[in-house]
Amino acid sequence: MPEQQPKLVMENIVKEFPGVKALSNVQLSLYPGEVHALMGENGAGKSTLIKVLTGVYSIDQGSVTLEGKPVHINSPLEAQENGISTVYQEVNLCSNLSVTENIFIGREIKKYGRLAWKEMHQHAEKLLEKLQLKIDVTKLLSSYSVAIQQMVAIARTLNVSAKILILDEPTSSLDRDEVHHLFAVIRQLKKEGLAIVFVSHFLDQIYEITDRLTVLRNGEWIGEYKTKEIDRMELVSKMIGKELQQMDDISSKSTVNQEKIPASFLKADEVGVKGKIDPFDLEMRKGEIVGIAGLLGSGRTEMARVLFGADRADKGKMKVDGKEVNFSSPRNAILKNIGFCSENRKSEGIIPELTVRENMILAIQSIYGWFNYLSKLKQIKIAEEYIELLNINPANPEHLIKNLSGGNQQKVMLARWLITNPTLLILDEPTRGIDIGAKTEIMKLMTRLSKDNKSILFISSEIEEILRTCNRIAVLRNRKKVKEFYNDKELTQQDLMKEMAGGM
Amino acid sequence: MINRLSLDYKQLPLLATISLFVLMFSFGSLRYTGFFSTQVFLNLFIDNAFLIVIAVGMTFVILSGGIDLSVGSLIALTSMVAASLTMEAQLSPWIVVPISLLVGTVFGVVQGALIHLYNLQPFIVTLAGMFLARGLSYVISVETIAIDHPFFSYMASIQIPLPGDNFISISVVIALIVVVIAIFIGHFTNFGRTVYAIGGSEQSAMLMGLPVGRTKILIYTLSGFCASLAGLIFTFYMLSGYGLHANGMELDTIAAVVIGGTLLTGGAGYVAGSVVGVLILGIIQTIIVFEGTLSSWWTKIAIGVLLFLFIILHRVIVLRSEKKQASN
Amino acid sequence: MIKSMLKSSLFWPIIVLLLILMINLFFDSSFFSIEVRNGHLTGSLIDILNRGAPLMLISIGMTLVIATKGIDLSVGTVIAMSGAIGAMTIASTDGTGLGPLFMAIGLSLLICTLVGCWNGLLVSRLGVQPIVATLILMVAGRGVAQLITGGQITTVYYDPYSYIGGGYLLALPFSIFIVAFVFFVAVLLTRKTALGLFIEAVGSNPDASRLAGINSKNIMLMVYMFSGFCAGVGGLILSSNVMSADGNNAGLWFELDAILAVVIGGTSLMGGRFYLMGTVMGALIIQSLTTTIYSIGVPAEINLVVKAIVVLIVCLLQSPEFRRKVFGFGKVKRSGEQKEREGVTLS
Amino acid sequence: MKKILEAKGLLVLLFVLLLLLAACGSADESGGNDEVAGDNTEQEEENDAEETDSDSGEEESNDQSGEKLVIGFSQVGAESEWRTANTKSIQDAIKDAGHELKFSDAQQKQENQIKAIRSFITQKVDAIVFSPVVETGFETVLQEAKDADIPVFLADRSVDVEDDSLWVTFLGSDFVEEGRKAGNWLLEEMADEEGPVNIVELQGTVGSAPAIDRKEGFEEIIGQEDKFEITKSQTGDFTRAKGKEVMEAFLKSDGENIDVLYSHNDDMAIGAIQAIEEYGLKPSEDIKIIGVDAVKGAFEAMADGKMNVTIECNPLFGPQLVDLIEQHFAGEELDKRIAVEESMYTMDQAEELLPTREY
Repeated sequence: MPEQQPKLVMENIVKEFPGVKALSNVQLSLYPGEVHALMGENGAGKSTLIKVLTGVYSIDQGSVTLEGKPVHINSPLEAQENGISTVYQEVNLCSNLSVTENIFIGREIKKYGRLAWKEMHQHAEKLLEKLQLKIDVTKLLSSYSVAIQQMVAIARTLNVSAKILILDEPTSSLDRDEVHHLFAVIRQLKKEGLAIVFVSHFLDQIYEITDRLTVLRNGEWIGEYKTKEIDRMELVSKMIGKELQQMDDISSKSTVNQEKIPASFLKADEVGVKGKIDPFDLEMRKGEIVGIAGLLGSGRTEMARVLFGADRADKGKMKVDGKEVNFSSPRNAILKNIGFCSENRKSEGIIPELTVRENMILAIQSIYGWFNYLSKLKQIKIAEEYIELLNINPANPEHLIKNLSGGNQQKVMLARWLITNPTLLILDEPTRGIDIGAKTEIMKLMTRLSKDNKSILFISSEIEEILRTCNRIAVLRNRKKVKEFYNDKELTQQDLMKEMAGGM
Repeated sequence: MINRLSLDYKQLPLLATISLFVLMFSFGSLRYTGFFSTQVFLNLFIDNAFLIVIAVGMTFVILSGGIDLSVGSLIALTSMVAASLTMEAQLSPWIVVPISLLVGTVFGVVQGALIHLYNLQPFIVTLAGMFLARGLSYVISVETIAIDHPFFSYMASIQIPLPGDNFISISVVIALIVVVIAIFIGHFTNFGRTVYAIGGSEQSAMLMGLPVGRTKILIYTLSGFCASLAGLIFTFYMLSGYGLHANGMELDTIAAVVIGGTLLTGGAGYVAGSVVGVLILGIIQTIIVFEGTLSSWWTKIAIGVLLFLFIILHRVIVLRSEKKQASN
Repeated sequence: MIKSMLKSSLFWPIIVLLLILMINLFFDSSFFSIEVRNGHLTGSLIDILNRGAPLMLISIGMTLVIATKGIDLSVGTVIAMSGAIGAMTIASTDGTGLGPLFMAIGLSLLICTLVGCWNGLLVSRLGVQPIVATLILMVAGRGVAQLITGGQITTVYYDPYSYIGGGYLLALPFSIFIVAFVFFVAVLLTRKTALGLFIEAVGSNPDASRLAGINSKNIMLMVYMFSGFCAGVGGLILSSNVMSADGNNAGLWFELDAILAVVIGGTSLMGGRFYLMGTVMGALIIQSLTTTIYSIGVPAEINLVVKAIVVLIVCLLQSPEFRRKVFGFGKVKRSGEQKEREGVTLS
Repeated sequence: MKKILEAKGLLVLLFVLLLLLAACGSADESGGNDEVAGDNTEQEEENDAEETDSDSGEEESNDQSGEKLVIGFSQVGAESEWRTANTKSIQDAIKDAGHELKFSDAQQKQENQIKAIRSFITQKVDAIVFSPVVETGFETVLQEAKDADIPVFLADRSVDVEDDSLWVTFLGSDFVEEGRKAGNWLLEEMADEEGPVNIVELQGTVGSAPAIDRKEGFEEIIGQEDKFEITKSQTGDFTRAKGKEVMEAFLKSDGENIDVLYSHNDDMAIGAIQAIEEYGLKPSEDIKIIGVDAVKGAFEAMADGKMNVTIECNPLFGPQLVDLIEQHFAGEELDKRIAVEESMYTMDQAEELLPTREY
């Protein structure tokens, strides 16, 4: 492949934001018919690089050559005109438009000067069939799940005669089958001669689908490798910049002494919300990590939300510390020492206009109430403490959180809850979309908390993580709790997956 | 393939608005003699033709998540320009009409450009536009300028007969043509769909490579043009130019668009809904006139109460559909 | 040093305010002079403060509403209602002693706060968009005010009432003290307690705030009540000033002036960060502009044109894009990028 | 099946809303009654009018006999004390004469007024009374009224229409004349003064007919002598608050030089008086004050010696108007222009007249 002329060459790219050097001297070359992975921790500059390539940001220095000709891409529109299409990490479509419109908007099919809806609907159905998706394309995008929305976003890019396709974490909200479909499509597109940039935190997927990879770290270019020629440990160490041993620090199985049943903290008895989660029983004990395994849409987030009072239970009883409670708002739950880190960081987590410090102290302050205002000095002290503890970058408590990378925002969210010192901490996909280093830190933190006699409810798409950290594991399927396992030596990934998939 | 008859939840507010109009009309017909006639219905169009036109422009602005407060003042400015050019400069209507239409259009372009290029908030820019347009019409003249010109008189007085002794004015025809064109623009051009997309999420629209900036400027241009056209219709209706014309009409327009089911947050709504919204405002006034004994303050309170009921109804519909969607 | 001054949200409003005052000085050399007359300090500057008192009050209330991503269009009619209630209360009593005064103040402030409460309930509990929710009262409220006064201009024959808007304390107009007090209370509540943080959090991301345990509904309810209260005080000052209640005209277009003052002061209509001091500056800019127009004899018909131009200039000066393009501060960046970086979703 | 249920739910909802509408319709009515109830005797008549409203089918047959007329009245709005007094006078006069009233308030908007008149035409009223918001732009709708054979009476303000067959008569004040009266009073008062006499003027709402005409009439008279000069002129929007604020600004810029204040209405003058007092001057002595309208507040001010003169602009011409309408239906020819009886009141008369003022 490398003997061919590269489709795209980016050389010595520099991009600065006020106070931050997001990219310095970064290189990237793409060849037709290859899948190229962009690797790096959060904040390494992957997203920035993609945004530079797609014209969202302008570059401060460096050159971009497309098919041998230097180009200046100044807007997403120009990028598309140059054959560069992108599917972003957070679905960036218009949920108030129909599926067809989302696929075609900007390059609609016209007939006699008007939009030809019938043709577009048919075409959209065909495109989605390619992704093995059969849905009513006239319905609003918002009436479909995130996974389907992601597929629509991919279908949108398939519709253009793209030369370069950028997939920015396309798989993070897809389940196994959907990933399979996607890979099939990627292989097909590869055969057609497209250059594909693929970003993912799942190493398995990187090794399965990509040909070459570029590693970035802290905005700097580390190197370009053939996927086959670099092994996992080496890759990871390139990404995080040190030899990796911490991974093994986490005990491979539960640490809690199971002979003595720990004190119960929260007990849910036939709790359910109509249309969201069927009535379920769940007991959370102090010092225990309980995992929830289930596919997207299995009701795992809904379960977390009802335990936290974000959705109001319309059935069943809940007891905290033996006393019956009825959470009508998250506030009730927080006052009972429960914390909840939402999977939806952007819309339900961060307060974009506020600083890192203010974001961190928000929950503890809401417990204290208005009048008991933490002095600014105290706030800064707390913020600095957690910035160090969680290794948040940049380490400035007065930085606006919206200017932080996704992974660092996630750490701030964790800090917000750790500060409240909750007895039960509900973590909904805390490791999604963040790098291995941070993942490891988060899991270490969970173990430490459980040793502190805290109780943790851990939701993750990665079964391996759940198996490694949890004492007990509840499996959800179709908005229903179907099984609960003790995580003993015999339990394997296969056991869990069987329950998650069901009927096997 | 697609079940066209099924009730899509996004159309429910529109359906509710239409049903409410029908109900109010029947309510009036039962209560007052002489209410139930085609002419009463047609008068709603004759008396509100200008409001329909600005509501159409405003619908696009609100669909994109913006707002345009300058439309009422632009009507006054247009009427003033038309009147002074006709009466004082003695120009032919062939020159006056295009110039008048240009006034609002230019205003719209400038407002749109300020909003887009300097990232200013539409509320403030169009508020300044509102002051400016009204101020400029005072600068032309503080007095009303009566128009005495065959063309304007003809446009004002011509009645297009309809079967059954009824008639409509030429303004109604213009307004209906505008509505048809607007529906076409909204649903069958890429400009229209881009407006919806911007209203849904401006950031997404930009990342999808849509011409966000150009479209935004165009939206305000369109609204300015509609305001000018409405200003001309208003001039036909009043046969005069006056700086106090259409005072506060921007709020009537926004109320009509909201009653018509368009969300002020953008992204959802229909041009047709706004037309029904205008008709509902019209019918409230008609009922109050037929009632004939209400003091002016009761008019205001009644409109407030009705606005409240509409909003509650819309909330109920939206909440229900959200629930329904959640349970799917 | 200069750079941090330029960055401050107060910089441009202050410059514009000074500019307007300078223009006055040019036309009238005694503009800045303050003299003692009848034991009261008088002078144009005092006058601007005194006349601007209602607008400052209402803008302070409006700032907090706008910080929660809301807007309160009803303040103009609340002013009319407040004056009407105050005047009618006094008219219905015998008018001796201080009893009627406190009754009038108490009753009208109570009702105005309740009106704010109604707005707040619609916005926070029913989830109605603020602009629509307050539009209801903007329309109906004036009708109510007219209903209370029977459409008449009701004159108050009760001297203590004039103290609210026309009295003097320590040689300064009493209304200035009212504004100072409300401003002080607002600053104290928002900066010395966590209320300000909560308001900014709710305005910036309501869902996330709820999940962080903030009772965002109550916060919203409270800011609308506060806005109603401020408008009530402003209405009393205005009504006391002319010793009458006018349901038709009192407070007409005040909502727009108040919103302008807030925006000129640097608070974004998109919610989030708010600047009370900036708002006060904004209100003063608007008031000194009005006074300037009156005193240097700008023809009545171009008042609005002048106002529009000043508003545009202030807003443009505050736009980072404009400053970069015109003055060349920093690098020229496209507005699209700016928006993307700030994560603004204009919806 | 589910869809049908949904639709049903919606229907129920709409039905409830209809009920609410009906309820609030009647609530408004009863509210309207309450409002009038405050004014003692009228309540019963109001009720009568409404009862007949419900079976007006029978009434209509009686129309031509001249017994009972249905009169549509479109008022400008409720923008001032003067206006509400005017509205009440006309409403009461029509009801007292036993006619049925259809009242509509245009809220200062011409378009509302045109709508109201058009609606009167579709309701087939016997006569239309209206006070135009502005002078121009009523040709079309007046023509429609003429085509429908409905006589139109103009009250208070006139229209600028060439074809005077479109209306029966115009009964109202002459604003230019009011301005002249004000000017003449000043001419006399200042006859001995050397001059220059510096006048400040508080204008009404920019563009409104009274503001334009009162300014014109006043300037016409004082223009006769060179010693008069209008040094400042600014709008006070006809309101007290604005009047006071503008006067303050005037005083600030050249307080010592102001000899006369001419205000286009009494409300602004009253506001200005407060400003003058606060500034430390004596109204009516240091500064002569001329107002227009002759509202009660002006009499009170004059009685206190704070105001010199007010030119009457009489709103209480309801009975005169009803007489004219009845004369018209009796077949009499009416003049196209009938003036309302008005005079001018000075400080000396104020005290004795104060108790007799109704508005």
